[in-house]
Amino acid sequence: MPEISSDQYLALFRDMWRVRKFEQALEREFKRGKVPGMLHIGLGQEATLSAIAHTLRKEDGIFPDHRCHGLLFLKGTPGKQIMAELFGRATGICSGKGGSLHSADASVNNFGDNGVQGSYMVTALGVALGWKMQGKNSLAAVVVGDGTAGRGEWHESMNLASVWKAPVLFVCVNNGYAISTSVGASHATEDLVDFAKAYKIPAIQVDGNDILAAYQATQEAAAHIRAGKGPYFVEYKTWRWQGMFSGEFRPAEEVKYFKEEHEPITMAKADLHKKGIASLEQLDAIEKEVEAEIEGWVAYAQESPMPDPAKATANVYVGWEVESWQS
Amino acid sequence: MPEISSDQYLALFRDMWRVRKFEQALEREFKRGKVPGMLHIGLGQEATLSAIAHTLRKEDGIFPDHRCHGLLFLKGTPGKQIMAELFGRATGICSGKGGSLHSADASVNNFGDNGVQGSYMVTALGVALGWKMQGKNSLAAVVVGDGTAGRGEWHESMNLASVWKAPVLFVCVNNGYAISTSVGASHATEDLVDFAKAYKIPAIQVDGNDILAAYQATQEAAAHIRAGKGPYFVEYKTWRWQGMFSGEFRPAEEVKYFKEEHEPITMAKADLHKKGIASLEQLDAIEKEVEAEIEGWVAYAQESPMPDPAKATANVYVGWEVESWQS
Amino acid sequence: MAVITTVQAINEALGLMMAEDQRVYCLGEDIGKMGGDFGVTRGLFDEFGGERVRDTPLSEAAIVGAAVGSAMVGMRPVAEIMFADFIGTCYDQIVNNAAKVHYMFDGQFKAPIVLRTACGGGFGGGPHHSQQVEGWFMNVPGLVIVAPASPYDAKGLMITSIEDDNPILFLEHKALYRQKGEVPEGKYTVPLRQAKVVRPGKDVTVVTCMKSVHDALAAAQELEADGVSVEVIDLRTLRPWDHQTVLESVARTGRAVVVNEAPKTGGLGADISAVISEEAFSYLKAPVARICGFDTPIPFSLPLEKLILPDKDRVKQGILKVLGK
Amino acid sequence: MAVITTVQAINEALGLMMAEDQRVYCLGEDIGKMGGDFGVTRGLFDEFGGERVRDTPLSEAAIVGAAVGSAMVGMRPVAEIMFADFIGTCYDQIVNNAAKVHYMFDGQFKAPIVLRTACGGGFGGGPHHSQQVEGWFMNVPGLVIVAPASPYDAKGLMITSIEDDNPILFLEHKALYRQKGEVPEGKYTVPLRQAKVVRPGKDVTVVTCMKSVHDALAAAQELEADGVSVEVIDLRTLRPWDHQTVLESVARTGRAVVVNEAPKTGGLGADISAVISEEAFSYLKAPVARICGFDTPIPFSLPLEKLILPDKDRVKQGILKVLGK
Ligand SMILES: Cc1ncc(C[n+]2csc(CCOP(=O)(O)OP(=O)(O)O)c2C)c(N)n1
Ligand SMILES: Cc1ncc(C[n+]2csc(CCOP(=O)(O)OP(=O)(O)O)c2C)c(N)n1
Ligand SMILES: [Mg+2]
Ligand SMILES: [Mg+2]
Repeated sequence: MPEISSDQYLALFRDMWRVRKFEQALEREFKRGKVPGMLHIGLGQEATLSAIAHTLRKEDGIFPDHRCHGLLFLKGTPGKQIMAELFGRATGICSGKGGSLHSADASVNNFGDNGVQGSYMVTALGVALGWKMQGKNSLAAVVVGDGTAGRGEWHESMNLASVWKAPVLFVCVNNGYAISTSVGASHATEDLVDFAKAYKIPAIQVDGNDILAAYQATQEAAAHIRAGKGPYFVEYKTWRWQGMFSGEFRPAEEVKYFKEEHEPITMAKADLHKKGIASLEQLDAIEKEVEAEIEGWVAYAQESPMPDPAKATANVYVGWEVESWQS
Repeated sequence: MPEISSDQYLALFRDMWRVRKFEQALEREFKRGKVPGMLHIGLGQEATLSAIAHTLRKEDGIFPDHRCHGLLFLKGTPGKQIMAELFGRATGICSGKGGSLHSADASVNNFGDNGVQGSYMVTALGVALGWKMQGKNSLAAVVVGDGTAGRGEWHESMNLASVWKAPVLFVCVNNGYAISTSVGASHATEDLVDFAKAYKIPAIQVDGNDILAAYQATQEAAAHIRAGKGPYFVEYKTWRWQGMFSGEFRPAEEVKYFKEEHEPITMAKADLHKKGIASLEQLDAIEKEVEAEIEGWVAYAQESPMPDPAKATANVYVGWEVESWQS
Repeated sequence: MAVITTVQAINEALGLMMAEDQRVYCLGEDIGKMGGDFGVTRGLFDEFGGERVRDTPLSEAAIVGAAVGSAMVGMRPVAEIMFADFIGTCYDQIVNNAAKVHYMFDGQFKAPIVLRTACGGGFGGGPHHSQQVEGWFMNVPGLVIVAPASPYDAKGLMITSIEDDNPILFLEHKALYRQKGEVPEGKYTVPLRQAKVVRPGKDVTVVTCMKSVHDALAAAQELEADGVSVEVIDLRTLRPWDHQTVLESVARTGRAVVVNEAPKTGGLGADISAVISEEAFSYLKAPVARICGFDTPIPFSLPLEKLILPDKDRVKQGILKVLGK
Repeated sequence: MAVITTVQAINEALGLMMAEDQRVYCLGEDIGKMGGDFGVTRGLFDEFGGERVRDTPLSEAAIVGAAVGSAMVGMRPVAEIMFADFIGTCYDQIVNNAAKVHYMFDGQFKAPIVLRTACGGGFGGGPHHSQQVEGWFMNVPGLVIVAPASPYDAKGLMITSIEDDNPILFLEHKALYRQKGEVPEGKYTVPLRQAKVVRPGKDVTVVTCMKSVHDALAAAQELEADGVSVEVIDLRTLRPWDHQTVLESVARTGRAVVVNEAPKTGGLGADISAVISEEAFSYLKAPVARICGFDTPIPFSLPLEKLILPDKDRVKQGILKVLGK
């Protein structure tokens, strides 16, 4: 892998901030009761999302998971339409019908995520198969958490992706826990690359908080797939800030390590500075710019109207009205 | 592993014949229209069934698969009750309600097989878990074909058996094909032990047509489980005579090899003779005895009455009548 | 017109559509060289090759997932689930993905898949190879359930289903596979969501589908001798089903019998009976009768199975009951 | 009597039964230290340990399989599927195993499992975290579906369900989790298969369950002022449901409204409406009305979701309609 350019590194860095600021704004608005439903926040995993986004081309597909709000706009959809979707507004990318777990954008090959963890792994297989049969050179990336490795679809999708040499990029965000259950308590191994290797899928494990390492591993994986050699599996070892529902349940040491010592943005910033790519002021300016950008999206979402009631019964079938509008 | 005794070897041999004669009689009666429904025959796989049967104790559980009619009686159920079940008669072990794919016998811990391939793998996990929680030293053996390795339950059961150190004996009958699809065309590997090893489950591959090898591998596996060390996976490489529905589709060479050169009963017979354990006359006598035994079961089944009509609506619920007996 | 079996009729439809449209392909277990458990895809492998007549392992969730995903990017998959009873293993894929992608993504994607599967009892298949499964999916908006009762409809409905943009569960009753009927060569369509009056009558309306259509026709035939005129409606699409044809008929006859092979409680028959009673209330001269399978799993032994499944005689009884005879 | 929430009521039932019976244990995702997504198992891990309050990975098929297998050898598992919407991932396990082992093996085995799951909409959960799933299982003989509408019933029904020998799908409506009510301390049971007349009335019978019971009660309350006397029946067991209580009521009132949050077509409401119309035909003064969810998936945005789900006002409209007002 050649070293990446300064511009590219800075772009990766900026997009980590965009994810960070997006999630923070979203969490804030959620707590203020502006965002309905449930929310799974990707704070702490910014490097993985930035690495994935900068590897995928527009013609590649993405199946984001529940912590991938960041990927939704990094894939190319205007961020305000993503934010509006999460607010359930008419201007949302799915007119407010999908929400946090179902924000797709066909125009950039974002296939939306899925509230049923892991089920979309076989859908991604199907997209990859379809494109392969059509002679396209696109790949389908699917983001899966460590907990999700428990699902039967994990096995079915990996096995068939291998047999069919389907262009599937499995990007596994191993943040150590499902909701509260640790990866080692859930699975026969803590290293999910082990599960991939059984299917003869090339697999690499990488520090998901190290943006350059994450980026380069993802690039390598994509290159392999684009060369027609079949699926690839990248496991990012990372950590999420959000302890989910029940508050913090993880050892204080672990929390400190990941939030302070091994925190992806801080590490990247120090490295960019050390390498002389940008001054601290320049780097701080990026943060400020991003913040303004994201708050603009929040304002847009908040000002957007609620969906047209007709949307509630539209698109159940292609071309037909639903059966019972009224009783 | 100590060498087995002559008596034990002869018992293994006799049970291979019992499986062979049972399946041949069954197939004959099926073709004569006496056995309703569908039938999957275990001819050619006699050594695997005999090895499993001689390893399990009465207190161990068995989840047979669709080619395991032989195991049903080898586990301890009177053969005539198994035959009668397959004929759909009142005297069958499930009063004719289960048939070929659902012949259970609670009294000998045969949990019946399942028409939905692989689904019972997690049921076996549950039996093993239950017994473990109860402090019993029983194991639950589950027979799975190579084709069945495609199912999501394969993954879920193996992963959890490993995590829970559940006493599950996975006995994988790899006969090279699902119905018509070869194991290599279905799976990322032809060696299904690879799939087991990913879960850190000790796994061994053995010639399933070599009764001694199959028996010893199975014994080793059971000893491991009985020592409280968790699950074990045994893969028998074998071959089934029946080309299923569509007639023979496999290469003539392969057919010849497995039916003539590498045929389990012929091989065992030659070995028993060579080792001086029994004369050819003695060995032939075993075949004759078994044949008479099995034909007795066929006669019993054929003479048995059809089930009492009340059985049709009995046992839908425990303790309740069904909702609609009549319209 | 050739006289061919339902298997051949569906096979013709698949061959025709694959030849016409590169996007159409088949996938499923042993559907390739072997042509499927029931021979429905026979010959297609030789004609179109293994890429388009694609064997899969026993991975039902992946079969449906692959179908849906490829459909989302423009393919037209026809997936086979060998026996309908196995469809529980991919239920989530059908209900939460296939049936919802169009709606939840606000029309951006669609999932034009056809999911073929062999259903129905009567041959000693036992509890896991005999069930009618439409009742498992009747409460699932977004899904279409198609179920032909004749070779003619089987071919026409398959062609329409492949061309339709919605996810379609296509039920093939095993008892009808070898049944023969006149089938035009070449391409023709049979509309979705339109029931067919397969026998006109004046005294009572029998609403049914699949194998039970033939039981109903036989019952009607026998009752004709007794001076009873029975109208038989074959729903053909089970969800969303054709309220209009059924209600018009009941408005004329004033009496209805709903016949469905699945267990009575909570099945297709319940929805039909409810709609008739609610919407044709003032026309009804007698309560609707449901003639269905008993509320039991399917037992293996043939005499037991025969007991729990509806047949011509039970349909007759139902008709006589609503006639007050 | 203490006034506690539904969550606490179920929690009490679980704690009580686990203390009393060594065979009872819980399994599911994050039910251990964390106490489950909704806190239903909170504290049980500390009291009974990780063996009996067993965390699992996201392996829904294995959760149900482990429950069924262990039940077949004498355990009494209470398994949690976090959201009812996910139950499609273990549908085969429920339908083809849990519901059938007793029948197909002629009574040799039974599967006394309780499968708890959180269902229902109204909080912006979107298409995969909001559904009512009883309609997916109404056509499945052998399965019991239990669905409490009050903390009192939640505790009593949970105790009865654990003690019962049948496989039970226990539906916990999320909108009722924080609802409070009087609940006796200690052990008591509420019978399965018995509906409850939660409000007696003379003019019309409303048959419903779960959250909609409260909509119906509110509607009844408001209509009382207009001189309309509404009887409200809470089914409590949805399958097999209590025909007798419902039919007796309709025989008295002559009018029925069936209220169900799930999509109208092919759901629980269809079976109830059909049975009423078939069995109480001569008593009915007006057609049965079904007030249900629209036939759509559940949209995320709150105003859209509100539109498709039944509420007090729609129940009122339904009542007025069957009264011809
Ligand atoms: C099939 C299924 N089971 C359970 C859930 C509930 N659930 C949502 S997120 C989650 C944890 C997932 O863990 P992991 O894959 O590691 O992702 P993380 O949240 O750690 O990023 C669970 C159990 C679900 N959505 N789908
Ligand atoms: C879930 C499921 N899918 C498909 C089938 C149909 N089926 C029955 S046996 C079989 C082949 C199984 O192959 P394998 O496991 O290798 O066993 P073998 O028949 O070779 O012994 C298939 C596809 C089934 N019963 N269940
Ligand atoms: Mg995780
Ligand atoms: Mg095989």
